[in-house]
Amino acid sequence: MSPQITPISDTEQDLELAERILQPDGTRIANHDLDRYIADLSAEDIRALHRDMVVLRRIDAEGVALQRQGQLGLWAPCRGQEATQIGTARALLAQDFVFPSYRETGVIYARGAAPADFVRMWRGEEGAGHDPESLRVAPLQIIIGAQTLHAVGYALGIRHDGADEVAVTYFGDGATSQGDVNEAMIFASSYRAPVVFVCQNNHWAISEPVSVQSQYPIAGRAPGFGIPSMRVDGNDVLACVASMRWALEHARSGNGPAYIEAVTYRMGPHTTADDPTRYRSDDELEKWRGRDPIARVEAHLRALGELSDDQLAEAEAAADAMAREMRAECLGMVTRPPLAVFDGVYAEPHSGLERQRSEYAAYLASFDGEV
Amino acid sequence: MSPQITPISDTEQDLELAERILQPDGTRIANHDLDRYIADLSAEDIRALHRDMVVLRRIDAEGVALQRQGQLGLWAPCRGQEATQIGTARALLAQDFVFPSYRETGVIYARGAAPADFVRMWRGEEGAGHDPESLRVAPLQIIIGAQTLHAVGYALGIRHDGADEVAVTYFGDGATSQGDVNEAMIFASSYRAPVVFVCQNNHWAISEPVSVQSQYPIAGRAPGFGIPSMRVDGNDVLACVASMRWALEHARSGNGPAYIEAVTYRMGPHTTADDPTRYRSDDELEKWRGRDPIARVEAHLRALGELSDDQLAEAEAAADAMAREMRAECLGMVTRPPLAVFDGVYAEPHSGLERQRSEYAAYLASFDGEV
Amino acid sequence: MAQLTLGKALGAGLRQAMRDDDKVVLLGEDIGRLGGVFRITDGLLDEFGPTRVIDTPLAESGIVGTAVGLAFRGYRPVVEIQFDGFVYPAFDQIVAQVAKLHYRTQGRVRMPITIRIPWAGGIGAAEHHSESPEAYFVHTAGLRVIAVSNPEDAYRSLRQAVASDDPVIFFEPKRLYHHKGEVDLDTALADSPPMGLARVMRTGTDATLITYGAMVATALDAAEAAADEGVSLEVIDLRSLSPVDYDSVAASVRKTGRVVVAHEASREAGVAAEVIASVTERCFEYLEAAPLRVTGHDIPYPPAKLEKFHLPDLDRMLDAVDRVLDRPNSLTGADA
Amino acid sequence: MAQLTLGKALGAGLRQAMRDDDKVVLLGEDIGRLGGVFRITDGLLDEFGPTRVIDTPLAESGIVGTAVGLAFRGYRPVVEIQFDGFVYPAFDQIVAQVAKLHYRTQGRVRMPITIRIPWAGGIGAAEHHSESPEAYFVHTAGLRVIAVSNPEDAYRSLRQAVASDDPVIFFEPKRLYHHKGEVDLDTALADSPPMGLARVMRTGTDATLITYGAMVATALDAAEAAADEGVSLEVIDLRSLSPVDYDSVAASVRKTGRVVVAHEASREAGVAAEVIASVTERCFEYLEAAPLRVTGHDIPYPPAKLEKFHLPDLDRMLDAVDRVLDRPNSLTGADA
Ligand SMILES: Cc1ncc(C[n+]2csc(CCOP(=O)(O)OP(=O)(O)O)c2C)c(N)n1
Ligand SMILES: Cc1ncc(C[n+]2csc(CCOP(=O)(O)OP(=O)(O)O)c2C)c(N)n1
Ligand SMILES: [Mg+2]
Ligand SMILES: [Mg+2]
Repeated sequence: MSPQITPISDTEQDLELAERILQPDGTRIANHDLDRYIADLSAEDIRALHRDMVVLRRIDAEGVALQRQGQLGLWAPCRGQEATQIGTARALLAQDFVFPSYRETGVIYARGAAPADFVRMWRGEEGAGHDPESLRVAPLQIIIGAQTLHAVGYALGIRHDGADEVAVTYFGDGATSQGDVNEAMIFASSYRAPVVFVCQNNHWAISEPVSVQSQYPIAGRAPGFGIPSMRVDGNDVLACVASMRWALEHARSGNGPAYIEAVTYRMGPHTTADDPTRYRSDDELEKWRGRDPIARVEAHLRALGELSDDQLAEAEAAADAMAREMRAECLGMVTRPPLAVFDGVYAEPHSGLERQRSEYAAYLASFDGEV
Repeated sequence: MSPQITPISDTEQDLELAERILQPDGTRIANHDLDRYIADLSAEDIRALHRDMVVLRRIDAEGVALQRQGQLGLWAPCRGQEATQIGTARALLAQDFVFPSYRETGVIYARGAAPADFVRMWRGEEGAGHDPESLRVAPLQIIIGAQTLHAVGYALGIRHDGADEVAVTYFGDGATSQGDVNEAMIFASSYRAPVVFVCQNNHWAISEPVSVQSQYPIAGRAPGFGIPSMRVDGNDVLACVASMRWALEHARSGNGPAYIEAVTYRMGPHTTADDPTRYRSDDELEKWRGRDPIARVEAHLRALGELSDDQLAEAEAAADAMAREMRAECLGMVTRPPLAVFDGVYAEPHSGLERQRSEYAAYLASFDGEV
Repeated sequence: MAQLTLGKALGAGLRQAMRDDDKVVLLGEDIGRLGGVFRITDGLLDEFGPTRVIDTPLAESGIVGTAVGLAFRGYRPVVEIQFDGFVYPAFDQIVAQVAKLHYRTQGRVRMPITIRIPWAGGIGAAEHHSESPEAYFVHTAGLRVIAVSNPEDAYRSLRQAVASDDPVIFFEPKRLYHHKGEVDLDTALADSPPMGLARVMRTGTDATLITYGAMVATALDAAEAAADEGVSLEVIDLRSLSPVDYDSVAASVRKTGRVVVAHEASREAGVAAEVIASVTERCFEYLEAAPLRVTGHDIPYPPAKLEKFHLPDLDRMLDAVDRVLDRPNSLTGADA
Repeated sequence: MAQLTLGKALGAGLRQAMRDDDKVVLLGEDIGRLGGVFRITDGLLDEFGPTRVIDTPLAESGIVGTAVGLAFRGYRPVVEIQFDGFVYPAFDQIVAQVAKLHYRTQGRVRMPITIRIPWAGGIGAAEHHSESPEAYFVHTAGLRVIAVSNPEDAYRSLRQAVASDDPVIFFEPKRLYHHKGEVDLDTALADSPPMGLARVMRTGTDATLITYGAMVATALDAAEAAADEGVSLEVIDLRSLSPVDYDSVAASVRKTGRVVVAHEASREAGVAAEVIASVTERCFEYLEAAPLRVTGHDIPYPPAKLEKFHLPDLDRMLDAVDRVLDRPNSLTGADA
């Protein structure tokens, strides 16, 4: 008979069950499993992580603002998830390849996205905001969970190529209910594919609390599939770096997949189209405000005397500069001409579509005299 | 970090990890968890189980024979899985409802299928071989795993109705890889639905050994979803009865789903269209012949002095009678008339299909003069 | 009579259906507390409680598959798929189970499942939020397919869909959710015209413009514009895509002799192809010109900034009308 | 030239494709040791090993989804779906990912995936083993769809499909797997006619009979029978369903003025509707009668004992030919 399984009863317990290195007030505690993974991190490294998070929060705020001003069709804020995204993504090596969902602004930022990359898709200009090959990040994925299988297939290719790479996939707590995400674990396990699953449990799937998907720790599912997993405090950037390094090391050394559940919180609405006041309480939000991931690492650095006012100001300035560029790029975007709708459907000519294209060209041309 | 997970290394270990009450030689051993679930079973009850298995094996052999003789289009033999099917199905109450896959001949037999019910579908006469409502068994399901979700939905209905019933679903080891089967666990857990999952791990999915699907015990997956599970020796009919009673009790008492992995073996081909010599060894087959589920309970009863030659002969006679009836029903089946292809597509009239039906009727009528 | 938006009319239809029959249960993502991302189920959780308005885990195959199980138990599930582009994970359950179980069991097991799909484009949405997958379901035997274009139809035909013993795929044009119209809330279902009849929205004599969903409004605008040029268009709202009410359609075509079929969905093997093939079969001798299609291109739905070059609009409809009437048009390269 | 069955020709095509390009990998259920339930991949595991001939876990979405990932990495995956009826669990990955990723990335990410589907009925199989889902894929922009009818085409077009940088849904009529024919194994792909052209299988003057897959043989038999009655049929094998080679089709229709389109798939919004709508658009003034369809009924595929009343056969084709030629037929209620 399987051992007793106990559901998660409340948020406090929820977080107790997660690995941690920094307490919410910024004090560092010993973590037997994780410490060795960040033994090499200097204060400067931690400051860089902090700076990334500050910049990311600003990018996110700018995305929201641009949407409110009608410049973007939609934006999916990642406020509150900065430690998870920056921590895990900064642990990657350049050659690793990422399959994200739609909320991973911090991940594409860490992979080197240009300011325009953040807005191109949300503005409705193109299907993908960034160049997948140069960032080594697949396009943002909207179909919940679909990308997890892509990561596994990519990882299978890595294994066949004998390459020193890892495929990484990000997905939400809601996504864990999709068949695809479960099949991804099964295929990854069966193939011992070098892939790391990163579940961002931000407690909500639009209006559904995570308890609709699972009343048990999500990380607890992976071991049943033969995949070692870790449940980590997703608002602790050091724990995120460390656990991701553990997972990457595991996958890179030929041991097959690893799984991380980062326990964090979506501070904003699901997207700019959402009104979270309809379904969640101020209390809950307030509680999580007290666990802010940026404040935590800031307090840590401050306590170490490793974050001066000047350094903080520099980070803010970098954030402002990024936001300015993002805005300028966004406002300067030129929509492609009408016939561009036909571009890129096929790699090779398709007679049916060619005909439609020329008919539509003739149709457009018929207005030329008129206007 | 999750605890170490160890893969199953070989068949011996595979079986060691399963709950057992009868040893392969028929001796009964104490089982702390299970004994109480069969404390009430008399020798007569066990003899009835044995008889069921004997009859089932004969039904199965007759199915194969009828197919070989061109009377059936296909047959999916369950030889070797008699203890699993009879043991679990005999533990059900009349009001429970079963969602089987295609190999559950023993389950529909135990639910009271008439001789014709076994062949009607495989002969290609109708889409379903039996009446779902009177047997309280859904039609055999060919789409791998699809029925598991139906069971969960049904169980949700049971819960809403406040009924004292359990929904039960059967599926194979291969099926555990399907998204649907995993979603079924998730929905069942989320709704605390009174449903029992019975995975018949018969070691093969057509030509793929179970290790392609999982190198770890399949029952080990359920707890991650919050579902207690048991891995049972599927060739031990007493253990099957007992574990199923445990699972049903769990579900019936409002504790939500339970999961059983019955470790058994498909002694025959996947279907009559399959040639297993292409992919599996005589050695393996031989090993499993030594674990025959009928021989095991027979040895047990014999040792107790509870199975006389007469009783055995009576069981064989019942089996022969069943096979004769099955054959007679099969050979006597009358195919429905051509226009029956249009029957039952919709519950209410559909103008498009009505038109096609009358056009086809006119077409058929146009031959009337000719022949 | 009440003035309701299409969205509110749908909500009212669901409420009435749930009051009429306590076997009606709703399943979907975010349909409870939130009332659905389009607020169609707003207030229903409060009225009917969480056993009848069920927030599901995030898995469409799971939603439809459990609906099948509920139908086995005598329930009448109404599923909300959050957006058109998210129905595909449920495709197997819809095509292989929902559509076939009644046939598989020779009518012993009924599948009175309604699958509501907020549908189609024109709202500047992100990828996968503007799909027009109706042809997939029209091609699937065993399903009925409804597409609504106005609040009145929405209210009535949703109730009819829920009451139907057959599975119904129910398409709701999301760009019209906020459009208002008169809704008769009082007529009993039994006294309403049956689900599945097309409707002549405007009579005309020169050509028949056939469409459904949000394109009906565009077609009516086109007819208005055409009238200014002295062209009289008859506009038909199909309302039911399976079955199609070919009696009404054919009657119109016999009168006008010219046909244009419009939809947002892409063209190859789309619903317009079906309508044209069937109309040609039935009315060939009445046709004075080749029936034409005005559809989305055979491309994936484009990014929002380009969608207006994909969606049929008034001008594209009028150009097709000009072509079917042999007036100067884009292909003759004429008038400009 | 070699005499090969259609099944063997497909196997030879895969072997050649794998030799030509070591990025070609095969994925599917039972394709390794067993060589697939139809033995199409027989021997390939031995020649290419388990990293290129991959037995997958039993999950079609997983198979296609991992193929997408392999394509991201520069591989050229060839997926075997075990039977037509098992492609639906992969529908989302095919429609929302395989078909759209190239467009989504403006051509930066290629999806050179071939999805092989043993296809259609007539073999007395159990439910879900005789489906004709081609219209779903034809309607899906971003995919190419091929349907083969003979060993020669099978060998050549499978290699072309694998070599194509676009995703191809590749339909193999399973009832012809054991049919033999001449196969040219030597002509280089570069020297072969491009994938996507239709083929006139028999020339004729009275009517054009258009079909594909296993129905091609039936159509040729029908043409033979018609010839005995003095009716001259032109038979066209479409071979490619997306795109359809309308130049060839239209040329024939302009000559005969009469069209019958046949397929096993059900009728509503099927491929025949598409062909008829397009042909009517292009050749209206040449048409002397309404183009007709001979198809499976709009029913789920029936139980094996009844399938002969569902599948178009020679007689049903001839009846449609009689109708299109205005000869006595089942609807006129004539000759008998
Ligand atoms: C297949 C599919 N179904 C539904 C949706 C609609 N949808 C978009 S995001 C979302 C919630 C996702 O929650 P989660 O996985 O926790 O990710 P989060 O948004 O919290 O980052 C839903 C239901 C979708 N995009 N795809
Ligand atoms: C969705 C789907 N994919 C593939 C198949 C083909 N198929 C039929 S049985 C089978 C193997 C099933 O193995 P398992 O689940 O272990 O059940 P068993 O046959 O051993 O009882 C496969 C691949 C199918 N029926 N449905
Ligand atoms: Mg979430
Ligand atoms: Mg098995």
